[in-house]
Amino acid sequence: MAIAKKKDRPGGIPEASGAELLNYYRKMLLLRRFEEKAGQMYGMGLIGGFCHLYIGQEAVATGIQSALGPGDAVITGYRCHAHMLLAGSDPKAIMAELTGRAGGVSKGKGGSMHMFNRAGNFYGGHGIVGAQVALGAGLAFAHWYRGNDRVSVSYFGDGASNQGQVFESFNMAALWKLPAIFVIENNQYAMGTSQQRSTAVRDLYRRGEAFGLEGLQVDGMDVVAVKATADEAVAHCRAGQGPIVLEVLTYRYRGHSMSDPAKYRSKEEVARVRAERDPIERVRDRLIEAKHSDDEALKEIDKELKGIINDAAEFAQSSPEPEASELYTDVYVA
Amino acid sequence: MAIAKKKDRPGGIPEASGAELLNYYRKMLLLRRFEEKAGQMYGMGLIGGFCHLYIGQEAVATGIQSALGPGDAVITGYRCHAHMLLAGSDPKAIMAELTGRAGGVSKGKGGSMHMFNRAGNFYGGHGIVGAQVALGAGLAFAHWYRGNDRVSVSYFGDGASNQGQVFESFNMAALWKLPAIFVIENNQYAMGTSQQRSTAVRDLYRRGEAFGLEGLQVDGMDVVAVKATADEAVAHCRAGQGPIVLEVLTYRYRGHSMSDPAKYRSKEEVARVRAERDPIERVRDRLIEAKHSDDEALKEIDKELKGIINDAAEFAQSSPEPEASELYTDVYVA
Amino acid sequence: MVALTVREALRDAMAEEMRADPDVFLMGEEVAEYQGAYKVSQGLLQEFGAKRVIDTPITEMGFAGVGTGAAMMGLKPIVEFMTFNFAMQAIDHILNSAAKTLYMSGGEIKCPIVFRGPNGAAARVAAQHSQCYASWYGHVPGLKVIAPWSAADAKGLLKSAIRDPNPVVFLENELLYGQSSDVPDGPDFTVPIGKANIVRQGRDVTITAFSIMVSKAMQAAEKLAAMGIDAEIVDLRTIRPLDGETVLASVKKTNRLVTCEEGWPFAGIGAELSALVMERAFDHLDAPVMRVAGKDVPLPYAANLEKMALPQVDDIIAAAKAVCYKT
Amino acid sequence: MVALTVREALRDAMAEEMRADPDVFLMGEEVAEYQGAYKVSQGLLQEFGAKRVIDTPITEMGFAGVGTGAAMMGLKPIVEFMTFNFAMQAIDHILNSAAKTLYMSGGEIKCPIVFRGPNGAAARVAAQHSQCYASWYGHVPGLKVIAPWSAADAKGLLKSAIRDPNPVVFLENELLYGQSSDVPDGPDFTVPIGKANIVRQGRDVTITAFSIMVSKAMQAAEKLAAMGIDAEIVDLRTIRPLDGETVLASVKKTNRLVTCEEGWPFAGIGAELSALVMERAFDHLDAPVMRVAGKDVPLPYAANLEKMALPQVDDIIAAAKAVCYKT
Ligand SMILES: Cc1ncc(C[n+]2csc(CCOP(=O)(O)OP(=O)(O)O)c2C)c(N)n1
Ligand SMILES: Cc1ncc(C[n+]2csc(CCOP(=O)(O)OP(=O)(O)O)c2C)c(N)n1
Ligand SMILES: [Mg+2]
Ligand SMILES: [Mg+2]
Repeated sequence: MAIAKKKDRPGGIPEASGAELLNYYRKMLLLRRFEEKAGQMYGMGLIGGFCHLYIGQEAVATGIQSALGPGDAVITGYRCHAHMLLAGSDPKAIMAELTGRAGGVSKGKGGSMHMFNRAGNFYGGHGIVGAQVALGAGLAFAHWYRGNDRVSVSYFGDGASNQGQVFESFNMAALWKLPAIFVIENNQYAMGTSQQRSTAVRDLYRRGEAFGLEGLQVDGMDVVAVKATADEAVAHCRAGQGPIVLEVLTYRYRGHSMSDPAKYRSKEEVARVRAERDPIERVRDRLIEAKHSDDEALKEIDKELKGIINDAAEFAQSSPEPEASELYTDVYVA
Repeated sequence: MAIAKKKDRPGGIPEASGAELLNYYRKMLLLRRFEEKAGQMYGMGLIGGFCHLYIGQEAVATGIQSALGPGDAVITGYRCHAHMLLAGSDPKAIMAELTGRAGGVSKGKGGSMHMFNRAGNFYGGHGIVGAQVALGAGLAFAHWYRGNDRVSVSYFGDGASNQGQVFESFNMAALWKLPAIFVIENNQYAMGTSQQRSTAVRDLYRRGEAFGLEGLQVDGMDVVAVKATADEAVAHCRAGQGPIVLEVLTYRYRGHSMSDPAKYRSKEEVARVRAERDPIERVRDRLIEAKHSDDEALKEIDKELKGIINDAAEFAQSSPEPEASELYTDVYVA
Repeated sequence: MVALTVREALRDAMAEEMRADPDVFLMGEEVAEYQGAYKVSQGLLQEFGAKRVIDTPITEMGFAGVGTGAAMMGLKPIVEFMTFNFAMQAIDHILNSAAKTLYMSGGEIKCPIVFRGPNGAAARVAAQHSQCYASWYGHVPGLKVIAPWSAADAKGLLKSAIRDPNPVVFLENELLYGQSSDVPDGPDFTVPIGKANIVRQGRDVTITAFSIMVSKAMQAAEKLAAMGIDAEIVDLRTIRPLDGETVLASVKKTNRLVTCEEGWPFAGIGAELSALVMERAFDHLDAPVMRVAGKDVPLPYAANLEKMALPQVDDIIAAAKAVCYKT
Repeated sequence: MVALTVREALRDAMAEEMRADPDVFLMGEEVAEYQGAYKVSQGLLQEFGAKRVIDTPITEMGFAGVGTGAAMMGLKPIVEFMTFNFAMQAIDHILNSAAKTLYMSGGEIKCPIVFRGPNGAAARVAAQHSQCYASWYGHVPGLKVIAPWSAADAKGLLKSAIRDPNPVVFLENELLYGQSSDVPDGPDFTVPIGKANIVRQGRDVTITAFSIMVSKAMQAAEKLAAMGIDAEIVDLRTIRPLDGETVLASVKKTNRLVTCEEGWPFAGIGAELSALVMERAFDHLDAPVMRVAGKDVPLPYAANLEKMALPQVDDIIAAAKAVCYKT
């Protein structure tokens, strides 16, 4: 039986090439610029309901998605804009979903928490904490049933990791040796509940021990480390060794959702993480240090991305509201 | 953080006195004779619905209940006749519940699976697999809230130990240090599902590891060992050390319920356990070996118990059906 | 035609659809090696193997989620609940993950899944094991809800449910499993979802029922006939989408309606039918619609109380006489 | 009298009952340090401490079970669900453990527990976060179900719920939390469970509503008055036990009924009321009862669709005019 293990990989992360680093930089910056714009638009009343930003956590999805191949399935909770972008969805259509317009990825019917991209193998975007874990085990089940070597990745939070169905999913995945990677995005808070107030044992990579699931833990503010650890997890699954837990230590800079003032932690705490651990800055520093790039070139990327995001924001405001007739479509497949 | 540990206590079980052994013998035999009679009466059509017998598992509840004191709360699933008897309920009223009569402990409204005894601190008797675990954590919560040193014992099966709410309960109990003893009656089968077909890791005393719960494992066919291990668990809780898992290895001789022909295991398997591990025979052998008692005296006990059971069966058949007006009572507390 | 029990009909429906479509599989507690807690999946493991007939641990929420996730990826799971009482543990997935996702995704994600198992009261299994969920699931857009009575409908509707691209809740009845009736032969036979069936023609009063209550309504109709009341019995078969047209047409003919269900009355299927007829056939009514339903109490275990709690043939007769103003 | 928001009224109700009875405590996600996800428990942690105001992990099934177990032992838990959508994970305990146990135990085990939290649609939170559970819980014997509108009722009914020895489902509405109205002063004020309230007297048509729909019904009534239709508005307040007598008396006066609810129509509260009036005031009806309800679709996110999906003032006006045969 496998025992959960913590992998810090001191000095053991393979260095990434300049091209890889640039790729990560570009992707993470896209996510951040997108979320910043979404935050602004929420502030302007253009986005309604709940809106959960991914700012601070960019290295997690970026690193993990980079380890996946075509056909690998992905699912997450309501904090899903980043995963949509990485699945290849058009920023325009994502932003238009946030504004609830006809051009949105879900035709404006789902909003911020409910977005999907079948072609990109992204299965949502789910509002019920923990539900995506069993659904994600189901995606892994489908691969297993079809006998291919594809994996499924289910992202969920430290708070979600206390939900009972997570353990039910671990058990079934272990029993049937499903190719399921359970990624716990441990950003230390579940809304206002810091992790130590929600569980007696904070080592979430050990969550699957009772069912023999191996567990890995990685610094989620280091995209290169995340990618390397994800590679390991993917290889484990592709080799038919069954499910694996991957705890990624990360941090969200903003409130839980746009309506959360986040008074349960100090400004200093947030400032410290931003200053010392920011995943984008870290890659930026590496790029410049190793002379893979320079200030100028990186500014150029930023400018380009901002253009994409501005176009998305534009589209999201000009796209019309859904037709009234849409009220009654998609209740059933005809 | 406590690590789950297996305790076989090789040679380490304190020997029980003659009086204690006789007490166990009497209790376990009462449970068995009761269940045998219930089985007969089911066969005669006097009992309806589901009827789950405890035969083979007598040492579990007997050993554990012997470690409890006044005010300690107990809860279990549908296999609850034994727990009712040990809580001090009148065998007549239990049997009359099985026949659905006015003299039943639940006035005939609950049946075999739904029996309670508040005075005896027994909180049922629940038909939904796993529900009693969260409810039992709630009983422990009440002790904790009231600041007394009482414990709660939640019994559940190997099958039930896969239910998500079990883990949710573990987590809360650990977080709040509730005096909760989680007793897994591992009888190796959940209906027709043998344990290895329901989980990848069979060491159920380790089920709470992810939340830091200590775990003990004990031979559930040896009432003295069960009692000694339960003493340890109770002491742990009373000392304010929080919850603990107790895996008790046992076996049921009959089908899952009276309607289960139990074709999923061989007759030999059952016969072997009966011959080699029967909890009542083991105490009987000890009693006689150590000359605490003899054949004659034990027969006398059996005769007496059979008398009690026959009276119960008699009562259960002569007690009238509930009054029609009872249909509408107890829906609400007036 | 061939005489089958409802149990066999359900099994045959699954087997035929599994033969026809490799994406169809069955999962649930005791469905494989045990051959089903109520033997509905008899022989399926032997024919289709352990990858398509899957025993799950006792983790309803988990395996309902696993099934739903697999369906999102295009498989066609049949998820058996040992009884629908245990589906309460999984109901979040049935609604929030399965029923609402097509809509929330603007049509992107389909969820072709069937949730099936016995619903309502069996014999003497008391309150926690006896609930009828017809009105709960019927309440929810995005779901289709079926509750067959005859063996033919059990087979034909289960086949339609498995082929349906939407999530379907398929409510069986344990006491009907052993009942035999004629079923059309061959794998092409299906029954359309959403169509009620007039199982007895009559002029004087319409009686709606579904699942086991159809048996009781039929018995009532026979006795009513002897009293000179000619009842028309509508077997609803599908709860959602409800075939209001058939019920309304019948009521417009008989001008009287008695609704029957085993579940609790408050906001039940009878309430819905009464409101429907109120809205769309008010002027055709010669008497107010009457509801026959389970008593408004948790189901008791005692034999006499259980019988009182569940609607009986005599209750239907009394209601039919009342709406016909006969004493 | 003192003007309070519904939010403050609910908080005061809990605080007063906690002061009066040490067995009362509050548990749920974010109820303590965060002061409630919607700030309903503001100040309670500070006054009562961490043993009586308890933050739980995100484990609805688990903590609903813990609360229910504690109630069986005589404590009086208030279990907050962040919204009732998440109570679907816990619904087995609400029904099978809490609602049915008194009956199954022949009166031996009481379960004095309150399950409370926002129910129904908030603003733009889409399908998974917007369901109305009034008819589901209303369906179930053993539960009491409350859905207040005014601040006074919110306070008085929550106090009654906490004192009630039975399990109570208390359905709040997030959009009402900020609404102010007058509340009688002092800790002795309570409102009895099971009594509807006529919040506007009228002669021409009875309009029933509960929770936020009362606001919309009141607005509709004003506009109807301008059109010469004098509407009587019945705030149901309690869904179970439903105060049928008050509704029937009103209908016997106005001879017309429009029911309003935000939930889906099928087997909803309107269906129940329509069936009730059908059964007990048929001859008093001058027009068929009309239901105003949410559209039969999962709630969409888009602002325009959301508005169309939810029943609006104009829908009530149209229905009232229709039953009054005015165009
Ligand atoms: C079943 C359920 N319970 C509660 C909520 C409300 N809720 C939404 S997000 C959240 C916190 C989740 O925290 P975590 O899992 O750590 O994820 P993070 O938001 O940090 O990404 C809560 C309590 C919900 N959506 N679903
Ligand atoms: C939630 C739920 N799922 C399924 C069932 C049906 N069921 C009753 S007992 C049982 C097996 C339980 O096995 P185990 O937990 O090992 O206890 P044992 O019967 O061996 O004492 C099952 C599946 C149920 N009652 N509740
Ligand atoms: Mg978190
Ligand atoms: Mg077992």
